[in-house]
Amino acid sequence: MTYNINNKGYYGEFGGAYIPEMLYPNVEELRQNYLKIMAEPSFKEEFDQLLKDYVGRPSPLYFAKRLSEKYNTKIYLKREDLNHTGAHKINNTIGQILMAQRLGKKRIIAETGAGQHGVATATVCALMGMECIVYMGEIDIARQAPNVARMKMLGATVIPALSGSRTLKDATNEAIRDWINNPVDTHYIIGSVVGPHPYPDMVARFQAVVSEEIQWQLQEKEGKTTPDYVVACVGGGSNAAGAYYHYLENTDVKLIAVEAAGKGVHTGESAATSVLGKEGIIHGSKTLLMQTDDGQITEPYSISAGLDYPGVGPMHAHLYKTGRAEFIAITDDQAMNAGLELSQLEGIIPAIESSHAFAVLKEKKFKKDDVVVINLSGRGDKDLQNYIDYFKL
Amino acid sequence: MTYNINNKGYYGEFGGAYIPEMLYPNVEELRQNYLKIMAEPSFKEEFDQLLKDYVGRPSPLYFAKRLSEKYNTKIYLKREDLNHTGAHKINNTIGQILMAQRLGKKRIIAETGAGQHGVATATVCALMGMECIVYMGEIDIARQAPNVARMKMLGATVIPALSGSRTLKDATNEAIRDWINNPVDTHYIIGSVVGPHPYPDMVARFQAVVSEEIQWQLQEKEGKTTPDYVVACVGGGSNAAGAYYHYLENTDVKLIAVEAAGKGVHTGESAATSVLGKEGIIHGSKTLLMQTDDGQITEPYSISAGLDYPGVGPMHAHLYKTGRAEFIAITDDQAMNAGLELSQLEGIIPAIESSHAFAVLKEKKFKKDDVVVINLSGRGDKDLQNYIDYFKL
Amino acid sequence: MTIMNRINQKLKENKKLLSIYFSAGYPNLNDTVSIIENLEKNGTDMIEIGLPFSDPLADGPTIQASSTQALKNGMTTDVLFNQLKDIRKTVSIPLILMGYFNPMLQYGVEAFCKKCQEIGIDGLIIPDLPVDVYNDQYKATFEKYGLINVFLITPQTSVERIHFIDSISNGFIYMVSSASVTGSNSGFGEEQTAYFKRIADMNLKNPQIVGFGISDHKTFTQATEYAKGSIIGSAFIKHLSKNGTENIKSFVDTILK
Amino acid sequence: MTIMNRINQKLKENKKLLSIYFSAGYPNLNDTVSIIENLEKNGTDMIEIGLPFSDPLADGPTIQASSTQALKNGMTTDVLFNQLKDIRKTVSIPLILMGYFNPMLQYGVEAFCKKCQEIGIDGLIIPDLPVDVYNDQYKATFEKYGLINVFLITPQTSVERIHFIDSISNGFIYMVSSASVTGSNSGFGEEQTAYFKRIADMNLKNPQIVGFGISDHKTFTQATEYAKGSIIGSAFIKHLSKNGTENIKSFVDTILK
Ligand SMILES: Cc1ncc(COP(=O)(O)O)c(C=O)c1O
Ligand SMILES: Cc1ncc(COP(=O)(O)O)c(C=O)c1O
Repeated sequence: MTYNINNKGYYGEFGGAYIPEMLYPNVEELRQNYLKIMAEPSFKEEFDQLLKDYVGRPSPLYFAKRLSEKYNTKIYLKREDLNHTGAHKINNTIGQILMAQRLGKKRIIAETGAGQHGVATATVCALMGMECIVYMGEIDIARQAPNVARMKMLGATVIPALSGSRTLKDATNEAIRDWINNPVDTHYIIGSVVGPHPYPDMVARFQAVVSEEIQWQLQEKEGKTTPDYVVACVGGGSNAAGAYYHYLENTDVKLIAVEAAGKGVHTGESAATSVLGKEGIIHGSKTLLMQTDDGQITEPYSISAGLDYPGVGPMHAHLYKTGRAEFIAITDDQAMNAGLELSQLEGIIPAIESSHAFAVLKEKKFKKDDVVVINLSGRGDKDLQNYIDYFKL
Repeated sequence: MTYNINNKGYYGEFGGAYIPEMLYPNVEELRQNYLKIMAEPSFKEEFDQLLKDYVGRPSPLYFAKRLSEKYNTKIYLKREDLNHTGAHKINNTIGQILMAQRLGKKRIIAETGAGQHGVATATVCALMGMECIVYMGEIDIARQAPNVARMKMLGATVIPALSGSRTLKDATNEAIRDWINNPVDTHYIIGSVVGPHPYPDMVARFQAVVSEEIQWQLQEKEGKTTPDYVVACVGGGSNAAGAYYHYLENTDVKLIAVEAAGKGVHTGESAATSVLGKEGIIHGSKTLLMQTDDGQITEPYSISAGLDYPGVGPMHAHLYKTGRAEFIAITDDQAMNAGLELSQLEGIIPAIESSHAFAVLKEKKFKKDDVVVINLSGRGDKDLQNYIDYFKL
Repeated sequence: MTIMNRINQKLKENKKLLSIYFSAGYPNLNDTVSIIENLEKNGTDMIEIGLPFSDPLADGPTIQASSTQALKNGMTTDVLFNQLKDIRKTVSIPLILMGYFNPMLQYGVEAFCKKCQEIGIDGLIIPDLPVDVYNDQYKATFEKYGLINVFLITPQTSVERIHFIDSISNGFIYMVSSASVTGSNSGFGEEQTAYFKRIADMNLKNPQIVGFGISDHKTFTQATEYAKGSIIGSAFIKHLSKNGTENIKSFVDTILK
Repeated sequence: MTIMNRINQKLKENKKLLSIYFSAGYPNLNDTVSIIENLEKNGTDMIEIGLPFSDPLADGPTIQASSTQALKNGMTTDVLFNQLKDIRKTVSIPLILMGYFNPMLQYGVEAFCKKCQEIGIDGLIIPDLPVDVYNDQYKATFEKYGLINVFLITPQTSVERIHFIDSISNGFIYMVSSASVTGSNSGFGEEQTAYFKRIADMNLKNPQIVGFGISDHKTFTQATEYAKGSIIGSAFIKHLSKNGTENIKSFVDTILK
């Protein structure tokens, strides 16, 4: 059993490239080149240099003393919140912009939910002097206003997605439409481990720097490279993929994937794909997704824009199906409270997405000596208004 | 000639501790202990560990390629914007909270202008489980709303300063009043190199990690530890003090201090202390300050809350008086445009404070081979609304 | 494939073919059959019946909106099959179902194909079912139920790939006029004409029918100069949204003149 | 210091002293002289005339507000000196100027002291001029112009430091009742009484006058049980803000009863 992608672009039965022919040349060009380009020394060098000097990597692995005391276990936080632009998303956009340059592309498009990926994309486009169009659901534009402002400051054009649930799913549809209309000069920077092959694998590889660092950082701190648990929230699944990556095949390391249960898994207002989803095709990939019996994709709900997605990357569908990862669903309320707790115990305000991962601490009992790494995928600056409103601060 | 503090607590003729007797025990306790405590191995270890794992240091020294091309010189950005909480301020608050713990204090107070120091203080108080009260001018509360929200999330109490110009100066007055009222269990975490001795020196030493890193980072990149120029904005002066610190006595390194000219140095709406100020006493320190002929402190103005201060730290007064540093005044408009330029050329949205430092690139011609280090003291998330309004984005 | 279905027969006719697409269940849930009948009666050669999908990412705003409305009206796979169950009593031109893969997958691909055969559907167009997946996994099933699967080519499709697609096609090739989602162009320029000619000159075994951007007599004529026929989608949906199911004749007439 | 000024003479009187503080220029710019005259006439023993400052960081809200108003009214160092130029024609009790150091520094410390002497000011209280700076840099100047500089002690001041302050003082010691900005307490508890007693028991060479938190007869009596006198500030400013310069008598009367 492997938990990595096979040479046909599948994780077990999930993955593939279910794309219209109009996208075939673009996706095929990428598929044929991405591994080759990533292996080029000049690519690696530029990527590593930018991660270090521009993004600020390595991100610390921080032992959360007060949180550990409270939950009577050893909790380490992987501080992706400290990356430039404030989330793990930039690891991927740095990689993809370099990829796009090497493929000779001139124009960049992206979808965004929480806006973090949009900001990360607008950022690398500014850095490289490339045109940038970001699609964002109308609802998300309203609830993640600071990130919309940031994209504009960075010179990007933000186009509202007005169809469907007007959230991430629909922004993705619009981005794909744009790509279909601009098949030659445009690269589509997908923001998570979703979409047609090779995107899930490519994005996972760019995010894999997270678990690569965890290995040596844990070695320094605990004298071993492996934790007992790696916990991460899952929207599309990129921060989780990055945190799991080097541990995928080592089943001593338990993986916990945290999904958004919204107002409750079975309230009809949820985004808990593993519980509610069935196998299907979304955004070019065969995976688990929330859908009607009739195969219509349903509109998800989560307080967190970045988790408000009816699908999950094919890697995660496979991790779920095989039982390699344990999936836990966390409601809005649980997440918000976990976010407040982290703020007040450790002085770190997490993105609401990341707060979902922290809520696991109340749901699952860890042993005193367990080393639990929680991926703190992003900072909460973009979510302040939501927190304030929620807690009436 | 030395540019460091002497053993009486003065930089040349500036500094000292012009404090009411009520503050004497507190300030004296600090004066007698700060160097001793900072030299303790356990203090250094904890400080360094937190800077690394919690703050995310070292902050990168990033070669800004596109900016360098545009201005035809070699520009490096010291990325204090990547620190936890988004500015250099946390270097100091980490140091001071450890100091406060060792002095047995239980309650923390602070003043804040831009809110960055307030957030940095609220953060370390959450981290250490200490009560936190932050004084902030009513005007600043309005123009730096995101930071107010962050302080609340972190469990701090934010008290508006309603007197005077209702900005940083007045918040500082209120904090000092609080300290006078709570002389035993309270430590006052001042946010810049201002206030009575030993604060300016203590804060400068905590911020000195900035220039310490620049030295070895430049060695790696340029094969020498010294730049030709170090450029930093000056409100109270702490980020500049940190960036200059290890270069103070090396006059081969030219220091540039950038002040806020507001609507123009001589418009009456400015905070350009070096041009407009005279020697006097503010917040316990003899330094340059903007005042009437009668010795009343005047109300400063800058679009940037963090530079909107009528004084300057005594180190900077001395650097000005001796000509060691060149002082340049930058207007609101120049700063805002420099902030937009950095955003769109390098994908980095700076704090409006930091934008002032970048505006120097248009004001001063550097040579092609000059190595110019600009201290990017903070990120612009807190200023998005101001940028958006200003540029009508 | 040995069985010659209605599509193959139609393609043999010595004329340029007019094929029309519409979203089933639009403007009203039960308009499907009458639209089909009307189209045939007024000279349409072939019909693509759109099975609406919540996330039609290869479609432009017009078709997307009609899909959304159709779903709101209550359209589902079952409803559509039910509406069409007696269609062959009244309609004899080729009928093609066009839809995204997920609803078919949920229905079960085999069950879906079987049902199509029962009803008398001749072919399928599934934009997001890639050629290789079809070839590896579903070809046998489609053939078992006598269904032609129609593949797309675009101006960006390589010569090798066109030959490959031609080799596995057994009806016609859906030639996308320009790489763009449906409904976003009007009128063809030199570039597109050159493309139509280039493909014509390849002498493929399957005839080509041009789709995307055909909206009137002029574009129909341009497109069919080199190709066997063309497909109109958005323009017809727009007509429906203005005129309802009345006056389909006048729409077809203006195309054919 | 050899010259015995009005403060020293007053301190010799065999009574508990009532000293009153107000901000010059408040409530109206030109109230200064009449307030002083009224205070003396009604039994005040000593007056602290506040020189308003923009940033009075050792003062509570009441005095702060009066300072701000006084500045708005146009009060400056020059204006005050001018108002006071003939004060010794009508007033004979000790007058102390109380203010922050910066305005004095701008005026020039020597010029300031000289002017005080000319007018007949007896002493200065400068909360933010620290003892050692005074001692090192300004003592000679103050003495040259016959001015007594009054230092503060608080409950937190160490025994050694109290002795040091006593040694360099030559009038009285301003004993801050509790470590707090002016006007924030009312009524003294055990802790403060113990502190008053502790200081009294030190038998310092300079008498002590208690300030901060004296607002009425009760606190005046409590404070002067062990001390030579006490200073009222905020309570008197509040009285002024309510009653203007009328009825100063009734205020003083309620304190002394
Ligand atoms: C901070 C943060 N965490 C997590 C996510 C979810 O994405 P993914 O599951 O790809 O990590 C997002 C998406 O925007 C995000 O901003
Ligand atoms: C980002 C940033 N830079 C600079 C300053 C000015 O302070 P200082 O002069 O002490 O560095 C502030 C103050 O809030 C700030 O937030």
